[in-house]
Amino acid sequence: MVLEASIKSTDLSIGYEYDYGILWVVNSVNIVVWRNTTYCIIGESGCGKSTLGNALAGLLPTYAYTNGYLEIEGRTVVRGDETNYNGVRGRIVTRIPQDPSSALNPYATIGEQLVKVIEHHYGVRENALEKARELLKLVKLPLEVIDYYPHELSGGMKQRAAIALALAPMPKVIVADEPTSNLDAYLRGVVASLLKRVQRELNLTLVFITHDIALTSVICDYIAVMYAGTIVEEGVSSKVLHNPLHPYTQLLFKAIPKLGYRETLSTIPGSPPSPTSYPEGCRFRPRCPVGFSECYKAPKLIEVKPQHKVSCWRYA
Amino acid sequence: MGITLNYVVRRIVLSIAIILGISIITYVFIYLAPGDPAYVWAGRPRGPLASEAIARARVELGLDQPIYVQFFLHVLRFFSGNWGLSIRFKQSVFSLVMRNFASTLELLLVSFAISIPIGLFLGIHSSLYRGSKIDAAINSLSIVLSNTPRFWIGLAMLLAFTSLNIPTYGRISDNFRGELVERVGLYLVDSLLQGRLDIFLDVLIRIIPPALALSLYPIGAIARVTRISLSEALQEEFVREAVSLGLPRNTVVYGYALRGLIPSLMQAIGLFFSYSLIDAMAVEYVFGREGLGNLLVKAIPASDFPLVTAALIIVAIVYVVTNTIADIVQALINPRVTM
Amino acid sequence: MDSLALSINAWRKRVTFRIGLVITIAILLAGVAGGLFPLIYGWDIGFRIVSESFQPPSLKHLFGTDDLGRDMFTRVLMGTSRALVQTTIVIVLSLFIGLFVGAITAYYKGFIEKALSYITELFLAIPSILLALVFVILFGRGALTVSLALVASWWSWYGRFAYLQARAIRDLDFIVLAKHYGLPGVYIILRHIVPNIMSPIFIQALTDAGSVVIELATINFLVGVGTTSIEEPDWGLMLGYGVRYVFNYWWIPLLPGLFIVLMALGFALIGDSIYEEMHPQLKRRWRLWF
Amino acid sequence: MSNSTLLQVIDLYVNYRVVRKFTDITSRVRSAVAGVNFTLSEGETLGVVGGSGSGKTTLLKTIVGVLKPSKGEVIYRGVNVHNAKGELKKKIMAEIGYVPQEPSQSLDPRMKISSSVTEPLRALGVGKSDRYERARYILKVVGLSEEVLELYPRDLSIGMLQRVAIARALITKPKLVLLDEPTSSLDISTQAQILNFLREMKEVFNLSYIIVTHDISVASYLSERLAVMSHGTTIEEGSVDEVLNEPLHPYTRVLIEASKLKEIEESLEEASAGCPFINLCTFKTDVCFKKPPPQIAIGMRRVKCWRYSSK
Repeated sequence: MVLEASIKSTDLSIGYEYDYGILWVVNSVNIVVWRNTTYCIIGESGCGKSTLGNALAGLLPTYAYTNGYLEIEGRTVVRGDETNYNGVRGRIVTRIPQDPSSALNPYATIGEQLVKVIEHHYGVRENALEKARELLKLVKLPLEVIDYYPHELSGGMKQRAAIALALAPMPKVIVADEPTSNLDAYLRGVVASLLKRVQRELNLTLVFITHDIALTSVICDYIAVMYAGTIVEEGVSSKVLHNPLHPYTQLLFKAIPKLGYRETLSTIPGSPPSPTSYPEGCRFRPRCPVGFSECYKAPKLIEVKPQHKVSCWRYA
Repeated sequence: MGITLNYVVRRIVLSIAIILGISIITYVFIYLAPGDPAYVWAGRPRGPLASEAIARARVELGLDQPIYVQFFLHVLRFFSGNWGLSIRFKQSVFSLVMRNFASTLELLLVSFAISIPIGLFLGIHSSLYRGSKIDAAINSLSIVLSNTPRFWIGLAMLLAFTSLNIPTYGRISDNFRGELVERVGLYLVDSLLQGRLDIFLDVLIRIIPPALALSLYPIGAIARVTRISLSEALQEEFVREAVSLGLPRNTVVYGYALRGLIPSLMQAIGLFFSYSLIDAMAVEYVFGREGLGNLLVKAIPASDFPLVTAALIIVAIVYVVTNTIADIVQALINPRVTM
Repeated sequence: MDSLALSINAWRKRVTFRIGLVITIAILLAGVAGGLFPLIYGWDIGFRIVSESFQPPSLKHLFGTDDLGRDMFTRVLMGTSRALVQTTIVIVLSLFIGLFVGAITAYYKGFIEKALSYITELFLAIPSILLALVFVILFGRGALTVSLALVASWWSWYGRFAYLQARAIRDLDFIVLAKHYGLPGVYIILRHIVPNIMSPIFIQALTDAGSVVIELATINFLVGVGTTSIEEPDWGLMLGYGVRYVFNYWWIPLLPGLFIVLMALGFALIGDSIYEEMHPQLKRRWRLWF
Repeated sequence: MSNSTLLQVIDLYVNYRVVRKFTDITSRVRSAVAGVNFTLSEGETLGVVGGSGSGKTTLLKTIVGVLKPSKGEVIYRGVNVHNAKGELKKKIMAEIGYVPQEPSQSLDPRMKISSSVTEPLRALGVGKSDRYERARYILKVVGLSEEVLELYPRDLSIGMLQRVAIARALITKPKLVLLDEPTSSLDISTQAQILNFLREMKEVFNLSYIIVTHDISVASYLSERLAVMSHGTTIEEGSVDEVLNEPLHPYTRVLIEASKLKEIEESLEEASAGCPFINLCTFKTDVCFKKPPPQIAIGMRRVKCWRYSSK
């Protein structure tokens, strides 16, 4: 099977206007996401993963600045400081929101919202309702939900409804931005399995953004680890999860409490830097236990093992 | 299972309670007012039979009763539309006030028919282009508009239109006054009902300048409220979601963001409407139109307290009614209403 | 401290703030001048006949003279200091009452909340002009009476605003916890609720100063109860009195109105610029994601 | 002494009224907490696991006395928390600390950290200098420098805010601290710091915790006993090892499976008149569809499931 690129970025940087110029929160990201795979971006809050997700979904506000290239399904959406998502947003890429209770229109029933989207993209009035029912069936929601307002649904049901809505325009790429935070382990697993099944059934490309590392092993084919606006490690999920190379990834995995594990957790000293004061060179240097003099220069993301890239001088 | 009073019922009960509260204040007002109402009622009698006539009037008015009975009678009369006789005009206060109120209402309705679309248009576009020069211009304009005294602008307009020989003084030309048959009380409607286009045009020309002067405040205020609340609504997550689904701009702005704002905008407009009543009275006075304003200006020097209170109670009732309607509509539209 | 930083930002970035500040300072100076006139030129300066009546505006009489031949500009300046004092009384007192009534309404859930919010609603419904008349009957005519009457009506506006603000924060954890520790209601209202709700209400009050001026002028324009005699140099009264001359001597009713506009505008521009600074979502250049 | 009972929660119900649509004439009573029972010994930690909407925050707020129960009792060292008055109440308040969910909301943004942290002492009537001395001491214990006292919440990171919130709960020398989602708003690396810190505090002050969280691994890291909560009630309770190794309830089982990163069966979410977990269960019988299951005690464990009722 030949892998085709669905998303391809070259030196993509994204920044926001603030009081003293431009604050670059995503720096020189080079990623390739293959078609019909699940690609996870993990990282702590403030590392730029949501901004990257917004760039993929075409939701960057106009006060955002861009640099580099981003291609989605063969369409160039970002070229230098120009962005053009016309015909891409909705038709090709949609997004699953973080908090479905604020992302569903509170003034319309689930059915109305689905029908509006289907009608806009496919314009078949009679079939729209039929299609909406199919979508609900796909995400395993009872059909009477079609007449419910969002506030009448439980948390898990809202998230399913939001997934149905994101599938309604029949996109090729779906960006899921932390869709499982605040759900319990069971519902988190359910939503992840649902997404995985939908991705397989509909041949979608799924970009899954999360800080929940445990979840990624369930659904991901590829994993990218972000730290302070850069991707520090990327590769096939089994390799990254079981044999992490970057010191940050290694420490991060050790800091997660595991079920039944009672030993004292190891911690990463210090706290993540803010975009206003990224350290020079390797951005993990001030917190890194194994850093050396090379680290004052910025490392590049290089393939050190097959399908496993890392940006660290120790492997250069 | 607990029984809850329906929201609509509760809102109506509350507004009746507020009107009752206002009637208490008016009672206090009339009670405190200088002069003896019985003396006035008896027609300011003089001579040997005066004290007898006053005593009779006192019984007729129930002034010989204890104070709580008097108050009860007052409330009863208040709600049955018996608001006494005007001292200055020697007519029923109720019919006098109602006739003049129709004129004020007509002016207000015309001015809001002008200001609602303009205000909404300005507010929506200001918020869509916020941070830009258009936004700054619209915002400054709405601040200037809502902070100019309406009666003063009215005065300037009166002067301007009159020097251009456009008749704007008064509500209707004297020639037509006898010819118009009053049915609804709103001359614009009455003239059309009668099929007299010439009267309609005359009334329209005379109503436009004061209505324009009056609409300055609501235009500015509606534009500002719309701008602020729409800017907030456009930040909401479900609007972003609609954008991410590829829905077109108009659907997102009007169908998603603005739809949720309708109740609160209605409430705000209701508030501006009742605030504009006092302005309407002042503008009316400037343009020499009959109405509550002119009534008030004539009634106060004559110490015509029943008339003054009645005219002002109308203002309060309009406030309560518009707010109640806006609240109820809000509850009807918004599925999220909780109690 | 916060508001100072906001004001500095507003000054740096907003032309409207600078215009508003210049206008307000000019009005304040005019008010001071108007207040000093009687001290310098004697108590009857506003009533003195200085020239022939109905003189059009000239260098000697900037705003012309009125029907009795009094200098309009002097009278307008005196009206300015009067309006400033009245506006300050109305805004400060109603802000104070409204803030605390609103905070109390929201803090004590249950009966007190219901009762106080109905009372607030009731006062919102009563036209200020009616209250002004009631107060005039109770306490006699005069500027102070009408100012207090306006307070009696105006506070309800801030009362409701403060109530809505306080209701939004009363269930936040820090207030729930303070209540749970057993701290007295007065402490919680003063230390937690009021400091957290006051800044938007302060800005609203600053913006509202213009409306107060206009409202005062409207009341005096219509019924003139805010003055003890028709001679007093009050803006509203001067305009109301001048209406009859509008066709022949336009400056008599129209020129004093300029000052009302300026004063209302000055406060509104300042308040609005600070409001804009406080709400970044209004500040950003932003055209949706299209 | 260490085995004596510290807290007893007996058949606790917390109801609230809902009006579904504004046109409804009647309101329905729903229970946020519906029949919770557990006993906590001194020095013991209970982890309560449940998703959003399971009533866990309401449970904590009721135990601490912020909310009033509709039915049932919370007994702290033989005293009913909700009936205590005067000095006794103050004593109980001082001995039960509470750390709310959002550190950014639990501190007044317009108040200096020093005033916020000493608030519980102010309520107890402690003098000003004593309060500050105690605040300095407690900040040192939680690993923050003294300068923090003069700062405002906006100057601190969210992890530091959480430490301050915990410091405030500890300032009255409590025996029991209730933690509402102590790590859900934190990053992974900060989460580990706070979890280790909570363990340390427990040893230093010989504390008991009740930790409410949606993350079963966080709960099991800190606790000796585990309660699984759903639909307002604790469906299973027992020691951590028992519950993790041998879950009795189907919901507990899927929770653990999900945390062990196995792909799990999706199911329709539908609450029936009977047991709400029918869709998860492979042992369902007729009675499961009709009546909600009772609570059944098996040794030191408790479970709500019809399957164990015959035993």
